[in-house]
Amino acid sequence: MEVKNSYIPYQVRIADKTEEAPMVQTYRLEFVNPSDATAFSFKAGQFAEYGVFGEGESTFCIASPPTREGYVECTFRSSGRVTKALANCEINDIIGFRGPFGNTFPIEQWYGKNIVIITGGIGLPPLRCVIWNILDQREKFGNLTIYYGAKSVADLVYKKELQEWKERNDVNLYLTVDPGGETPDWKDHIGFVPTILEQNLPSSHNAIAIVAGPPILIKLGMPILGKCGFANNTIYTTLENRMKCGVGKCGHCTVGKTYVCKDGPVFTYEEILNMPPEY
Amino acid sequence: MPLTRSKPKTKKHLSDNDYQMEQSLISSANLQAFFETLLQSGRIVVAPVLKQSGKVFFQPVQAYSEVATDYIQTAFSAKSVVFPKVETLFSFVRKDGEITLTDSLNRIPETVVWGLRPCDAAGFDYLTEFFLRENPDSYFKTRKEHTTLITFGCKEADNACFCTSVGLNPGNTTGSDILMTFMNEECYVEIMTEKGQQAVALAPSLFKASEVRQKDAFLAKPATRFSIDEIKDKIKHAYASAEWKQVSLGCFSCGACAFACPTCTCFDIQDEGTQDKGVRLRCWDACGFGMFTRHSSGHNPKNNQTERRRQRLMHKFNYSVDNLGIVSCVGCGRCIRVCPAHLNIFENILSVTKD
Amino acid sequence: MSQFEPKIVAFVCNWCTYAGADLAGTSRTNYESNVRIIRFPCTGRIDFMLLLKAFQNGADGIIVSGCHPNDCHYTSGNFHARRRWIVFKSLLDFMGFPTERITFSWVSAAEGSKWAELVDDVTDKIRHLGPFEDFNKLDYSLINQLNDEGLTE
Amino acid sequence: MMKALQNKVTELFENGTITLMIGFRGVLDKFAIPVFITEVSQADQLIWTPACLNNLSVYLHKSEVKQVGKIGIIGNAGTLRSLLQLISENQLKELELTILTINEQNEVIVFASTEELEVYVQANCPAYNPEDQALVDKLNAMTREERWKYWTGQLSACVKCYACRAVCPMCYCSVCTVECNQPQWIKLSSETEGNLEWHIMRAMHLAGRCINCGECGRICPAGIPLQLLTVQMNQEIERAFGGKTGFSAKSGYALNTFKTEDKETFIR
Repeated sequence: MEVKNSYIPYQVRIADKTEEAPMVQTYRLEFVNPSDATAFSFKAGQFAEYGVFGEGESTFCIASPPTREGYVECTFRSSGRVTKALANCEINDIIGFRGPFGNTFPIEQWYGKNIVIITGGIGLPPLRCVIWNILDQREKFGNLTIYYGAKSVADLVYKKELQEWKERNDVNLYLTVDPGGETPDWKDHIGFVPTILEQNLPSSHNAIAIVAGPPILIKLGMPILGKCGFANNTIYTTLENRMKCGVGKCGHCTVGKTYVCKDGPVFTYEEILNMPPEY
Repeated sequence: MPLTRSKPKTKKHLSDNDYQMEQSLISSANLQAFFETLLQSGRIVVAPVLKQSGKVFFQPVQAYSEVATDYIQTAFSAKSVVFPKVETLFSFVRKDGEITLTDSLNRIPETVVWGLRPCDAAGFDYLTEFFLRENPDSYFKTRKEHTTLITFGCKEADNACFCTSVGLNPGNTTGSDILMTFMNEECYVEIMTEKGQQAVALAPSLFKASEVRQKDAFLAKPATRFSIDEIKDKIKHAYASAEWKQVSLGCFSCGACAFACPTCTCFDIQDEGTQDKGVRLRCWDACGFGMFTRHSSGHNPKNNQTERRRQRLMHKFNYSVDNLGIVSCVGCGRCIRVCPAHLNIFENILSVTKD
Repeated sequence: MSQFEPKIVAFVCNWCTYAGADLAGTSRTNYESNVRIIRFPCTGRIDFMLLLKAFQNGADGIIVSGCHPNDCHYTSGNFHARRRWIVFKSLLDFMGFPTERITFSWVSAAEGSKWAELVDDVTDKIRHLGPFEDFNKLDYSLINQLNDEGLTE
Repeated sequence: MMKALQNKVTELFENGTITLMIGFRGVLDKFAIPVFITEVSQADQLIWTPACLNNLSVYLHKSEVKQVGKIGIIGNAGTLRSLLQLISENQLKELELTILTINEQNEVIVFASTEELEVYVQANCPAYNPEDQALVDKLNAMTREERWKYWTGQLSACVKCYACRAVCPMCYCSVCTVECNQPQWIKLSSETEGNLEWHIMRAMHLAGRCINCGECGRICPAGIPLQLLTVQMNQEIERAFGGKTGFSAKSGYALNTFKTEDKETFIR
């Protein structure tokens, strides 16, 4: 049987390039040959390997929702060799795209439930895919609460969409910046995301929660949700670990016996608890 | 709401070898003729060669005289035939905005590995399980299909060998296409697979028919260090043992044990060349290195040597059992011989699993 | 067949040799154009890895030149460089690298003609030596190919 | 002789001079393996045989070892010279650790001061071992092409496991040039060209600092005689600038000082 070579990437063209925050970019990517575009499909929570030929590959989640056809978006901060090369690419440049990899958020199982989303910094892009996925079929879900914060006002990503979500009446958004990161005309909260979460505890009745972002946020956020009644298997997170192959072979992303790229990146808090603390 | 996750299909244990085909005999003199037939057949023959440093390496050879005979084990395993230290995944050229990728999967030569030990051959069996069972790896698959493994039973073992402790033995046939055992002036040949038959069919006149023979009298008897079943369930709760720190204090965090090991499969993907013309390479990597798990933000989930050495041992004796159903250590003892501090894997396993 | 035109890379210090090369230019002395000049604040800043990188990226010959001893703008840069070159040249020679392809020299800001002569000499020498292919001819076998010839007892 | 060593270590534990002893213990009656003794009861594991070849001073850089407190270390010739070179490179404060050795007359010696260590090292430890000297001379007698064929042949087998860097007490940089990928100084793949670059860089960064304990060549899994590179480097430095490494606590580092009258024959 013909084995698909999982290391040959799709070729994608950079259709749009927006600067979200200092050193943080969002790329809209379109497939170079149309047969790939039709064959390609993914679900919320999956990630991909974005490669600049000659520099290497980097791992980010697919930030655009699966309900939007014809393109995929990704948001990344330029910190290493590959992400800096990615940031220097121009519109219409061709880069490599390998994916989709990993398991998905079980969005179908959340119909009729309230959704609580807690994230920080560039933890928002993987969950933006979930948020738009929910907003595109808004009537199927209960109320949607989002807690999002960043170091400073400039570091908030998707500023236009945050504004849009604020104005919607079916989304209540707690926006915050770390103390000292606010600007004079900043009207929203000031404080770390876990403290804002503790000041406005969400109700756990018929609700699920998603926590994503830097490991410190996961380690602080999960116990708070536990305190206000969220069962361990109703709290989801997406783990970020070093990844190279994306298909569970290269060994970089292991946490105990679990391969974050193949068995994750989406895990319930219950699964995280019986994994060794190596993430 | 359990998430979708593949259940590990339990595989038969490494040492079950119920697919023996047939057996025959070849005299030691005809062995050289058989070797030369393989050479003339256009295949690349990789065999152990003794080097001035006193170590023995697998290396392509052109004549039977180069092949080393009285050695216990090679320094590196033969996995580099199917999982090379550096492998080109594809090469790319960028010309006026268009990128063309070419991979060299169609140019992989037919290879014969001569002079393997039964533990190495069992290592190939594990590699096949690991690379081909889920998300099959096309590079490994092509190389493995073009490789024939001819194994020789061990006449003697040194005190780093512990294959009998992981359910193998010096006469085990798992993974080999042909297993030969020296018996005085002759070689008892067990042909295990079609590839083995094709190799023997190149010079059928050299082989004589033979009844099934007992090999034990002609094989080495390495000491059994522990019972694998006992270790398998004790290691489940060995993660928090205080012994890990003591066991890994001597570790230098280099990659020698992982690169010499027949069953270590970790790798890194790196690009070389410029953005206009270059290659994407797959190179060996090792969980012992500090950079292996380091995020670009500097956060490192395993940032000291205790955690890294624990990952290596837990993966081989616990995680691999949960994920693939088989222990991923074949007891060849290379990691003990090659380690600069001679850290001892079975002594460490015993000390972290003692209650 | 067109004659082989060597690529020469020159690592020069900004205060003396670069100024010397500048003087050669302003006084219209013409010299071989195969040289590509890379300017450094001081010879002390020229790292030995840069020489290897130059050979890897296709250089056939290298000139490394800076201020005469005691003329260094930073007083001791060229003294440190001299020690480094002595040790590096002996290492490359010990490993069998063709060190005649690397020329070390002192050229002061006033020695425009010496610079022109140096470049002509080096280009002529490298033209005779031919292109530098030792790096591309290295074997890329996938299986360990450790060969032992040369040191047999 | 081992009983004397064990008694001395027990005595040092009891009078509180050391809380951790780094030494050797026998394993599989063939290998000598480094051991870290923290209680008096374990002192009887200590052995001293010709198989005790590891250079234990490399463990002094490990944070897990440093935090244990007052350290005792037993050293063979290579280890003692490394300790002196580390002191001269300000990596070890004067005698913050207790250094032991066993001399030819099988007596256990505990060094009271660095000067005593210098005197002992100058009297008992040869700078280069004879086999390396013979191989270096043989290589220098070969033609350039033969040496190039020899070294590229040897280095083609290097798999970049970095054991040579891991066992070297002089390789204590927090971030090694190999781990820097902006720019990618050294090719990461273990092809011959990348291996050549790596070993040239390693030899240059150890020139004038390495004390020729020979561990890098002894433990190389591919059996490459790496120690010859640094033996040649140190002999070249001795000829050109004078001075030997590892024989005094103030020997400094040849490539970060200079003399105005350094001699050379090739600069035009």
